[in-house]
Amino acid sequence: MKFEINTGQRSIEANFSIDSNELIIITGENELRFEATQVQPGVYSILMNNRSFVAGVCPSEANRVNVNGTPINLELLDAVHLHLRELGWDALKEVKAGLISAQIPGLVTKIFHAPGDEVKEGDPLFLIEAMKMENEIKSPVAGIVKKIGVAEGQTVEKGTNIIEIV
Amino acid sequence: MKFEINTGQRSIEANFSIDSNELIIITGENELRFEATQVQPGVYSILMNNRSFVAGVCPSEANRVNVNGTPINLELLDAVHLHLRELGWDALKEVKAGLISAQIPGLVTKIFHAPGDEVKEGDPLFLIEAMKMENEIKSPVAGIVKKIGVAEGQTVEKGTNIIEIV
Amino acid sequence: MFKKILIANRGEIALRVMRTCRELGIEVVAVFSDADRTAPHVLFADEAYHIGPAPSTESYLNYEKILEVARESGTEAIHPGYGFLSENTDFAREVSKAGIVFIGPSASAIKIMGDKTMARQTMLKTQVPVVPGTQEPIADISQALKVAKEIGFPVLIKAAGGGGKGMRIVNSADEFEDAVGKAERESQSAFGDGRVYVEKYLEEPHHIEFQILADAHGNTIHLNERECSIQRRYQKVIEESPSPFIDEDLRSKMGQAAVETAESCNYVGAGTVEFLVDKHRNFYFLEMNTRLQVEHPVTEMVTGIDLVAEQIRIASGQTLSIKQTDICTTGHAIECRIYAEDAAHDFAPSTGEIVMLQIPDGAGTRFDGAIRQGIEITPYYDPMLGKLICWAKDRDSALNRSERALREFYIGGIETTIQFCRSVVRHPVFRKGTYDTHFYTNFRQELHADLAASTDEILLVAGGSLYHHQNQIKHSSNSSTSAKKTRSNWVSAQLGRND
Amino acid sequence: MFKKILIANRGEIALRVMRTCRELGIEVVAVFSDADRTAPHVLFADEAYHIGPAPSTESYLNYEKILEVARESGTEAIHPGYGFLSENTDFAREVSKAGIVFIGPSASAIKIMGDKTMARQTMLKTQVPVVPGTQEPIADISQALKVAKEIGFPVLIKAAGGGGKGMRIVNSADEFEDAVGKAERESQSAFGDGRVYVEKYLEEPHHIEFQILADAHGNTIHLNERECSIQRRYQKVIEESPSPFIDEDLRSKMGQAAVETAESCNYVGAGTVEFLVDKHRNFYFLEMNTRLQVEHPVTEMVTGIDLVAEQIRIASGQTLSIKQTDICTTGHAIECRIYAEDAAHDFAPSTGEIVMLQIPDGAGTRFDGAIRQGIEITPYYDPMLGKLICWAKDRDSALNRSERALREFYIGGIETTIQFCRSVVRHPVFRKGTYDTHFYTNFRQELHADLAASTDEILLVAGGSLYHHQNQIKHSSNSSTSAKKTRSNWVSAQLGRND
Repeated sequence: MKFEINTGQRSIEANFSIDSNELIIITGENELRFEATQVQPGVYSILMNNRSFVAGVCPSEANRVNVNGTPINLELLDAVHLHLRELGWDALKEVKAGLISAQIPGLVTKIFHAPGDEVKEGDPLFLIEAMKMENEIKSPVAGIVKKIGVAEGQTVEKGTNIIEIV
Repeated sequence: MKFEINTGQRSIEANFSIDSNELIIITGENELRFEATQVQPGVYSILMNNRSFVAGVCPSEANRVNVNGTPINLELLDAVHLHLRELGWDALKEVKAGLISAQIPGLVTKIFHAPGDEVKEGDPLFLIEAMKMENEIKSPVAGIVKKIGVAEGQTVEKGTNIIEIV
Repeated sequence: MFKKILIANRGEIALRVMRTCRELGIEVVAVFSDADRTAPHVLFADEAYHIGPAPSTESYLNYEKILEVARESGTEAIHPGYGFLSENTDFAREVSKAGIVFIGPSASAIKIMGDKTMARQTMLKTQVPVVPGTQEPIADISQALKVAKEIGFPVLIKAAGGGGKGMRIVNSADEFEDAVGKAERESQSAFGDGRVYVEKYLEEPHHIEFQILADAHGNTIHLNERECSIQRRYQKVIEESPSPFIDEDLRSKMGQAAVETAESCNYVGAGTVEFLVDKHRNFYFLEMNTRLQVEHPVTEMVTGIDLVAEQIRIASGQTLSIKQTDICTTGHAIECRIYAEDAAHDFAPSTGEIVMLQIPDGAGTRFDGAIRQGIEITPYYDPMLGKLICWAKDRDSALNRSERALREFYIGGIETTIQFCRSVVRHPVFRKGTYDTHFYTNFRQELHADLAASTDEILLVAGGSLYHHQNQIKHSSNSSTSAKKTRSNWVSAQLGRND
Repeated sequence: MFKKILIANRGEIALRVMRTCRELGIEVVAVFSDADRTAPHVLFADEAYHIGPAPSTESYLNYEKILEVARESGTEAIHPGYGFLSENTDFAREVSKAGIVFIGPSASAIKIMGDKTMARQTMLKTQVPVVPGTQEPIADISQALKVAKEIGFPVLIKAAGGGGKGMRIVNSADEFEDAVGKAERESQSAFGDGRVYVEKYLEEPHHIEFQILADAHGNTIHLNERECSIQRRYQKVIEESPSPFIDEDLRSKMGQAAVETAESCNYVGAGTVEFLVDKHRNFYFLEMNTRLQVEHPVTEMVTGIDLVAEQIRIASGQTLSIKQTDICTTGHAIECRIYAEDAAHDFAPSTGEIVMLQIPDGAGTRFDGAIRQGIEITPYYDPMLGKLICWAKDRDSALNRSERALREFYIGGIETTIQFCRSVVRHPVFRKGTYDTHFYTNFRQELHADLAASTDEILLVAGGSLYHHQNQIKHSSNSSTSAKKTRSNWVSAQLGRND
């Protein structure tokens, strides 16, 4: 099956096929034999043409893989997605927009906007305090604040929706 | 509930009762508050009157507990067992007799006896090779060999019955 | 010597202190919050006492409760570690009142050095240089300009409110008035306090600190320097000893100044005197930390001296067993701080379960940490997981060893600064040893680009792993086989193959 | 310098060698059997190749296959570690024939020192003393008695078949004939070979070995001794350097003998010359090991020299960078071997999953191992899990550090020798440093009693834990809650409590 591996900055096309316990990856003129064995749930020992890697799939973010310690954000786009994109749909943009939730559990100490405010990409949205540090969360998109989900001073769990921007 | 903790060499009597998340252990004139929290399956952090221990329950041997690294073989005898013992039944002897199985996986290189042989306690029964070493298994009881479960040269799993002595 | 010590702390420093106690034959008492019932320091200790809920204000900062535990357990001395109560004068005083030894300096020394103004005033009475500048906020612009001219341009204008905001470098007299005005307005809007100070601007400054030891019998020595110029968000990331910038002559002068600083407040115990050193090798007193420092292990590695053991000996009233002339250093040590942070996302804290852990080891490789596979990293406390300290016979070998150990370090399930430290350690300027406190600001983009750099090979491994993972999960949820079962099948398939 | 090295080994020594390679900027190639697909050495390596089924005869000893991998991967040199192929002359020869560098001595040096008789004959041509005795089995009893009288009583009668069986100490001439007869009969029934030798009996012998390094340019040096007298079943358990028994004068004499031994077979590389030393401080050549020794880290810790790096430099043709006069040792190092064995049951091998792992760390604490939480210890290979090496400024501190680290070491799920090592380290005779090779035999009962000793407190903890475990399991199987779920509930209950 044809896939595109896309990090936002760069992309590479490859064809994946399964041959018993190996994955055959064809990219350009190279054919690679990829074999994964689970070490711990979500952590794999990879041998790709006998090169050894440890790859960890991030439990909280589906599209983040840590290879030999380096975190890589990527989209694995199959033929259907690639076709959709040709029709103008952008998977990477899609995931960025909409709801902004707490990426970490903590205390929301400050919210900079009220519903109806216009925000630019990169504008500070709110402050969340965790592990003795204050973290400023910036807007990933430009738009209008539609809804604020929490009040200042509220403790939130990871994933709690804070602000919706449309 | 009344219990006897018995290692074969020594024993101690104690009364166990549950008080919310603690176990109250009364032994002689002492009352101890015992609290266990699981660290990994079968491994507990113990606080007993605020003294800290790590206790591991052996996955393969039900009556072996490792406390701060020291392995302790023990019987935990409840009131029923204690009463049975007064009537002449010996729980510790009971578990020793009968079937002798492989304590480790390996290769059975030599069996010293045939069915019908008389063996004394401490007589060598068979050799099992594992991790480059030969291990001589001695008889825990005196008796007559009733049955041999494997042949010389056979590879066995842990727990495979090798010899039955009656 | 004490028989029992309570460690009023958690995490790596609690373990660090306990290790030395046990080597000295001293029993250790741990305290823990709700979040730390099975934390490494609890499992390690001889005794452990619950002191309250997870937030530190209700547990590790609750000193009445900690004193209660100290009394109940028959503790003879309390080691505060760093952070939490370690520089709290009330705590130090209350501990002493309770007839328990506080392992640290006197409450008065903590107080003097804990207050920046008081510390500066104390230092002005000594021979130790402080950064030249106005000691009071600017009231009169012409008076301020006069001071600026005395100091010599460039000068720095600093907000009374602190932090980096409102800070301004002024290169000549004619820019001065305008710059002060701007700084005042910025400071007013940021802190609601428009007052500003004038201070000498230090070019290419280094953050260099000296470890000192002082006993109660009037003996004070220093154990050479630590170079701590690799910082981000005013927080140290990598430290080393010796400093690649300091020569023997400067070392000796600064060491003498550090000793004089400690003597100026009748310091007893282990402490750290921090200096700024400019590119002309002028040095200025910055502050004194009246406790054990996070980065103390680099000094231990090059001197062979156990600083916690020395703290305990001093606290028990013993005379220093070493003289200044006994201090001799061997080789080079580098410390990398490993935080539970996502370097790629502005160092946001990362929480969750450590699903896999491989801590580097081997010759000259020390990890002072408090983590374990299966443990949950909670948002309640400092995100530092531990410190990797690599020692080798010279700086190049120590760099190579650090890079090897960082490559070997695997923490699965959460994000950490392991790779960020690797990017620093292999950066040509760091390797050359010609960096200053501007290093992170200057090379920020390069460092993050290096961190994000991925070859086609790495991308394919990432893509293949994701594909494999998703298909395995799909497969496993379809057939409702557990993860464990899936693994066994997979391994069996492996075992069966025959090349 | 090499760009890529293959390590023809597994376990801790494979990791140990890889660490140094990576610090030297050399890529590492691992080989693995079916049982080791996810073993630490595979995860650590840059490349990894499957070489066969689990039994070592079909994988780690299959040198044709390993050579094939070396060629395929473009390896420039092969490090054999210890055990497996490290002392196999055919392998050393085949590697060289393939144009690959064998990191070790020449095949001829391996051959000479690998054959006890050849080694002894070689040594008789030098000034190095060997244990006096007959070189051929006893043919004529009167001739043998003559030799025995020359040697001086007590003498030892040893079976040609080897091992401990048939061995006899003879204290005087009139016991001699009778003893030889008995030994012959015992040896005949044990090995089917009745031939016996006569040898000097060494009183209170010490097993002392010297580390040597020799380059291809005629330079040979020694790196002082390791004391290896703590053994059981002829296997070393604890080693230390320096030896508490050896003085400077003897060290220098034995070091010279070790260098002469290496030179006698034109040795190139790292090697170890083993000696027996009796209570009168007479020393005798025992054998030479032509490879890296398990216990090499104690030498590294006191000398600061990376022996694997030296091996690689020598193999690449470089001249030794250090002279004999450069060798200077600091402090004291003790190594404890951690085996997957049940000390309480005659050191039977223990297999299974490591369900929990806490490896000791901190200043002067090194663990050379190859284990991980969740890994399965299989019955296929050597049961050594790794080696704990503790260094400190003197022997007492190193003993305290070892005891602390062993207490901190937790391996759950299998039995290990951690506690046995603790019993040795705190035994008064070991602490005093007055032990010899009879230590284990002499104090066996005391050591095992110490190991089995349990206070009422420990018994109650064990009983309470068993009760808690059984009730938790009962509860969990009744309500069909998973272990994970049970834990969460339990922890929640904990978190909720408020003292």
